Amino acid sequence: MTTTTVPSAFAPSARMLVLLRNALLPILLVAEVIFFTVAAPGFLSAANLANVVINSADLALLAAGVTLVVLLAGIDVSVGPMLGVVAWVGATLFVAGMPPPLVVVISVLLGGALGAINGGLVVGGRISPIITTLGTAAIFKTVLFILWDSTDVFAGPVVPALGPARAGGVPLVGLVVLAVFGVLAYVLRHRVFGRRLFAIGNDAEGARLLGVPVGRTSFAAYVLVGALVGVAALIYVGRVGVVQATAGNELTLPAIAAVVVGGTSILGGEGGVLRTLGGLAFIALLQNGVVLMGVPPLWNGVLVGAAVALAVAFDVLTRRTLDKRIGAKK
Amino acid sequence: MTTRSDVRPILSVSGLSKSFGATAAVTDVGFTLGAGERLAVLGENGAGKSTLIKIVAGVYPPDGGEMVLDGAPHRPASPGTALAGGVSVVYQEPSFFPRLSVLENLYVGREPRDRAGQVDWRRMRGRGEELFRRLDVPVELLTRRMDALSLAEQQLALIARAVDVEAKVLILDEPTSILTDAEVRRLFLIVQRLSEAGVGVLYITHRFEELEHVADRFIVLKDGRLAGDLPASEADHDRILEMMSGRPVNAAISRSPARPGRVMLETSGLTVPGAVSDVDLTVRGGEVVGLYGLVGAGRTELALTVFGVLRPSAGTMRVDGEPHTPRGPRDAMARGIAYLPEDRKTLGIFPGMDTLSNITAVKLPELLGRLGVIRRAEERELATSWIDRLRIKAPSPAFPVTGLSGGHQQKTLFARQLATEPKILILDEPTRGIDVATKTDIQQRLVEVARDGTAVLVVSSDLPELLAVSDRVYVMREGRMAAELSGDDLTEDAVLRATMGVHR
Amino acid sequence: MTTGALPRRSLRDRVSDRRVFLAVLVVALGALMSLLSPYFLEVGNLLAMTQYGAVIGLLALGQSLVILGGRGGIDLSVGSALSLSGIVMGLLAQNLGLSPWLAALVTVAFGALLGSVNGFMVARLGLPPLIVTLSTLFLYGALAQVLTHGGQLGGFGREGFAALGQSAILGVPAQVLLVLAPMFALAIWAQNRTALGRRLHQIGTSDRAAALAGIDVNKLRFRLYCASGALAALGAVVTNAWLLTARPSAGTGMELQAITIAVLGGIHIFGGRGHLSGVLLALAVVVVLSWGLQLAQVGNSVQTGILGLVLVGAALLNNLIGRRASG
Amino acid sequence: ACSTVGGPAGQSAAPDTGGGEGPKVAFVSQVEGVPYFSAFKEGAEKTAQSLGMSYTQAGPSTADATEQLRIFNSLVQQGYDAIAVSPLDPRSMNPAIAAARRKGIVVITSDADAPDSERQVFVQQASDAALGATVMDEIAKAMGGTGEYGIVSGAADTQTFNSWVAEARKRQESTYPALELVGGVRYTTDTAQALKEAQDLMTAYPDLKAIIAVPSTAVPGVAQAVQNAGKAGKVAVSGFGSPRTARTYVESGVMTSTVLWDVPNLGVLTVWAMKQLLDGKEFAAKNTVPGLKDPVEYSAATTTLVMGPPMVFTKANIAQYDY
Ligand SMILES: Nc1ncnc2c1ncn2[C@@H]1O[C@H](COP(=O)(O)OP(=O)(O)OP(=O)(O)O)[C@@H](O)[C@H]1O
Ligand SMILES: Nc1ncnc2c1ncn2[C@@H]1O[C@H](COP(=O)(O)OP(=O)(O)OP(=O)(O)O)[C@@H](O)[C@H]1O
Ligand SMILES: [Mg+2]
Ligand SMILES: [Mg+2]
Repeated sequence: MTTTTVPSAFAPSARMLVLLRNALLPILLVAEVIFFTVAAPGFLSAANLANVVINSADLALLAAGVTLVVLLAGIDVSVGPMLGVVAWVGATLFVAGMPPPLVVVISVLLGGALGAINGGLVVGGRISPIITTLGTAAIFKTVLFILWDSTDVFAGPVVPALGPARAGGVPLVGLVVLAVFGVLAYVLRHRVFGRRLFAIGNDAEGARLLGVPVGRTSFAAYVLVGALVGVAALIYVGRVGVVQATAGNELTLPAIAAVVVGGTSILGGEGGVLRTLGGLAFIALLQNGVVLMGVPPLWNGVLVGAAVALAVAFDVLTRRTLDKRIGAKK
Repeated sequence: MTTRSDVRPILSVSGLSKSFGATAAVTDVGFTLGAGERLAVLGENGAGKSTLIKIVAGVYPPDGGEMVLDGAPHRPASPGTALAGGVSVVYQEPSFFPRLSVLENLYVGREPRDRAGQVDWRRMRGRGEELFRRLDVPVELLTRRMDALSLAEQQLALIARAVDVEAKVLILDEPTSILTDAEVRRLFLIVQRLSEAGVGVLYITHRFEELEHVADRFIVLKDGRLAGDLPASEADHDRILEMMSGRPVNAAISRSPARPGRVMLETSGLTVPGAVSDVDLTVRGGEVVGLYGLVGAGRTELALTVFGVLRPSAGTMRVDGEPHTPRGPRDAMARGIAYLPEDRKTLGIFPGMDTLSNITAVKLPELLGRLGVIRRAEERELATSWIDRLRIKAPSPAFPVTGLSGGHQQKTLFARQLATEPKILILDEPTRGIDVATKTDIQQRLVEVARDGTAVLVVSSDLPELLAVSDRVYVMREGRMAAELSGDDLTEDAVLRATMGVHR
Repeated sequence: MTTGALPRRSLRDRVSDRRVFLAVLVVALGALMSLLSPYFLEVGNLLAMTQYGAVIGLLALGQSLVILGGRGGIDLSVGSALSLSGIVMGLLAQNLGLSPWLAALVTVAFGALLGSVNGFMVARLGLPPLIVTLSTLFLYGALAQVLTHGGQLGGFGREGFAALGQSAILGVPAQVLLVLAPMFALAIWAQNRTALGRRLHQIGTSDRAAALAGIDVNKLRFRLYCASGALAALGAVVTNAWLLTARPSAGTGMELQAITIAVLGGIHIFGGRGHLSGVLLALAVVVVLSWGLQLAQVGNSVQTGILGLVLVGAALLNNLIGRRASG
Repeated sequence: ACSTVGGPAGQSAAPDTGGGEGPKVAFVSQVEGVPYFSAFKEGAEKTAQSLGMSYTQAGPSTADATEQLRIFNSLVQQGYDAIAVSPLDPRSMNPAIAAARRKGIVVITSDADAPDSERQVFVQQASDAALGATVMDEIAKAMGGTGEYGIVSGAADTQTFNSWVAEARKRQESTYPALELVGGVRYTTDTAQALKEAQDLMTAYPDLKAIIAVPSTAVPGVAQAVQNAGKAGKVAVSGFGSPRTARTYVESGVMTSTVLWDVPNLGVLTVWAMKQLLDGKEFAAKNTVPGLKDPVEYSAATTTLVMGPPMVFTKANIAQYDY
């Protein structure tokens, strides 16, 4: 069998192009950092970067979870309200004097259980992920409202690693986030569970034909999202110090934004958590830099919206051009 | 060739039945497949072949019946358990993972692992390369994304995946419908080797000429029931045809001599980067022109360029004498060109929609009243007439197209193009998956359409078909026009020589 | 027009049709609500209730069109587009002193323009709709704030414009009778009877096949986003006539409500499947539910959760019925 | 647990249109459930009971003007005799208020006003000017009269917050010229965002000496940011938080003070005002209200009842207030 490829005399090797394709997001990030270093005083200080890390740590874990289900060609728009519920329970137990390790365990279990509700409805009830999680998001909001009962819960960090604490200027939550992303990246690439997520996200029916346990794997992914939300909830408590009626609601859209800006395909089966981390860093640094630049507050949204659109346009369009040259005709 | 009478049965089924609502797809079917035996499954479109093998593969639970696999009862709860039990399948509608690499596609669900349970990428890669080398498929393909492959390449990858599984039973559902001779022959070799190793092979095909190469025995299905079970040596085409349709069928088409008219389509120096270089071609009204070549020769791209999907980088096209520079399919259609794509799953059908609107999709502008309102009675009439004419097996025009068998989906698309009464008709693998009797019908219709003045260009990997319908044949090789054959020069041998680049 | 010899739809098909289910749900909820509150069934009240569906209904309609168009189509920017269009109308009516009627016309065109930005990026550049409309969600929302410095605008109470949002004709609120109902009627008619509707489904189920069938896929998809923007702007016009104020946060959060109504109505999230009449029924479900609960003095936050339960429960029941009926 | 279903048990479940036990009155808050409005409800409910009326309170789940209008209309529909409302958006409430008045319902505003509407009276907690000035005084005192300060406000289109901010800035310009507002007014929608804005303000302006947190959602966020940054005592925080929201931070010294009014008393006054109007009584220039210590002034020109000056809650007294 013969394939026709017409080699161009001065084309860079396909390997280089592939490399470049994957380096686009890092390049954008570097450009962003350079820009703000010049334009915004105080941006590149250790203290500021640590702040950014601390303020985005809970979001990062949510985004990691959302990545898993987006890889499955699913979605979870309930992560924000879910975080609120777990945060309330965690904070309340902690304030009531429960030993911190136990609070951590219970939060993770509770998150996992809430995730299992989503997973059960999606897998067992065969409801599409978007309907399921739109519905449970609304339910979680109400649950938190009822639990909260007009009383804010004030609580400090449950354990230092889940609060704003730093060791030698390095925020401890940053390490937690890195560890979680590292493990997830490893799982996605090197464990069968991870490979199954990709296969299902590409074609669930096809995966089923090849003996991939589609239901079980999908269910596990939603549970895992919940467990990550459980950890994120405690980070939220440690950071914000108070749980109110709408805690966490604001985090859903940014979490999804981080995933898509990172370049994980919303169609499923393509992307990964490290890309999400890049996307998150891009957005978080952008929001921070814009404030430090002294942009009038109301203009923030304009700049952030425009920058995200431009960045994605650049990323997608360049990648597409490169793909063509690599020979991935479509 | 192995003999069969003495071998132990590896798969035996009896009394299998399966209905979809009111449609009885498979009724009371039984047969036995011996270890190392190659069994062909024949039947008209919609006879229940795919349904039968899907029951064996665990996709559908049977409504009734028994299966025994290698001495043990076979009641697969899912395709996964069937696969684990040793049933490996290449389905008729290719199912793969578009955004994964070919290598990953090969090992989904059975990734090689190291002792720590990690996916062993190096071993995977090694095994993939070895597999492709063994099957004579270019190893470079392994790193490409699956959706970047041509349909035929995808099919090869899927076959590779199926044969790599250590299976007891290998099932191939029309694997050759878009492969050309060379690939087909390689596939036969693989099948033969596996059968020698004791694997039972179930092989579905509409190409009778393949029978002697791939089958020791064949069964025939008619309307879901078993209509015959014979050794391959007794394969007599007329008799098989009669078993399939229950009536005598004329397998040959009648072809009056062509009276070529004006040049309707002309390309000169046409070049599409990476696919087509410097191609000259003419098609006249009233003639059928065939286009042959190996997979990847650039035939599809040439057709897509004429149809306005691909943009040429050099060269010119003329339609009916006027320059033709389409900016998209709409322009091409406005010039009276119709194109039937080869990949019906992604380029052809509208999967969520009914058979009716799938048939009238292109014709729609002519069925509109004021304000763009569809004249529904007229539309239904049109669709029904085509359903009748091509004998599309659909319970009603409103039946979802994805509920039709593969061959009938293909007929639906065929109807879509014919309904437009084009001046230039380009068909890419038109009879893909269509049963013999209907195929003859369609071929006959093609010739008639041409004799009525239409310029017909047929891209087909089915050489006998191409020779049967074509007045002239072009052969493409690596993007270039390798030969133009007509009259007495148009022989199977000449076409194959041009294809391989062998000169007399 | 004759219907030809199409066999009647089987009972199974009818029962598993989302619309039949939703219609039953509306009636059942109505009965339940009239038990919860004696005020629910008063005729004037029933008709007046529909006014709360007008604005969100317009957004849900636009949303449904975009989702039906396929290829991951979604419009997260509808809420922000509503806010921004409302503000622009305020600037025209208050600062420029334009007639509110004229301002409304300009505003709808402006909304189409906002939609065309999405449409351009999605259809021409091929960027993912989710991310495109997420950026414009931020962008339009923020622009609305910038244009007013956070304040509010008025100037709509002139030339009888308020009647559009505040009067009733035969007991039916004008915004429903004159805006929502015609829009849905037009859309449902177009979906079922015209080539446009057919093409919408074709690009939604397979845009590559649609392109080969001669449909200008990009243009059509571009127009869907424009339509969504224009409908959002129409929502702003209604809001302004109704509340007489344009607030930069008027549409905040409405995108999720619009999506909820669309999917509850049976619009398949991957495109090409679903009926706009189902969306109308879903809108009725939401309006009946929230107004009934309001009259029963169930708190707003609790209503949110009940709506969530209905969304999930409806999908679950619908699946169950469908599965039972088909096997 | 639902705070919006008010009234004696059994009455709201099956409301009788015949009206057996005295008039039904209601209050529509800006959002439901927040401690602030819960405190309001506490005073209002008590008073309604003592005056022989049934009381209901409801509000939207987020500060959404359309939702508020819907709630208001549903109360009208249910035949309430008097309704008080704290409009999120005055203008959009006007027509609804007019319609309610036409039905013979007593309608007043409380907590926030709709000045151009047909409401019969506005019950004001304290004047915006007094509130703005008080919080500015608190901040200036903590800063020692000079330096940079920031403002973290709520949603950009909330009228009340904007006028407090405007009044505070007016006070600063006239009385504390050595103070400088940096970073503009930061608009936020929730606690977490307020936290981030405050943190970024401190990074962008390292010499920042104080932050005013305007809405009660921003109060814990800003305080937490200062605490996280380890700048308690270096960056002063004050704002308009209810004592319960601010208490942790006031007691730990992160916040110098919080400024508000006696919220339960506002509820008392509101219900009393509705009762007066239902009884067809006029307001005097100075009114003695049962349950309130000080007499309440009435301005006939603006048809406004003003409860009194704002209250400042500090470490010394904050523990006494539970709302
Ligand atoms: N999922 C389904 N739903 C409804 N009907 C179906 C379904 N699958 C198959 N059928 C029907 O069952 C019958 C047998 O179909 P099947 O696909 O087995 O035919 P086939 O022999 O493989 O035909 P072909 O040669 O065209 O591939 C057809 O009438 C078809 O319409
Ligand atoms: N713009 C396009 N739109 C749709 N399909 C395309 C487009 N460009 C290329 N293709 C696909 O590319 C493939 C080209 O296949 P290939 O390179 O094998 O050409 P070919 O010589 O026609 O092969 P074959 O011999 O199988 O017909 C086809 O499967 C076709 O579907
Ligand atoms: Mg078949
Ligand atoms: Mg081809």
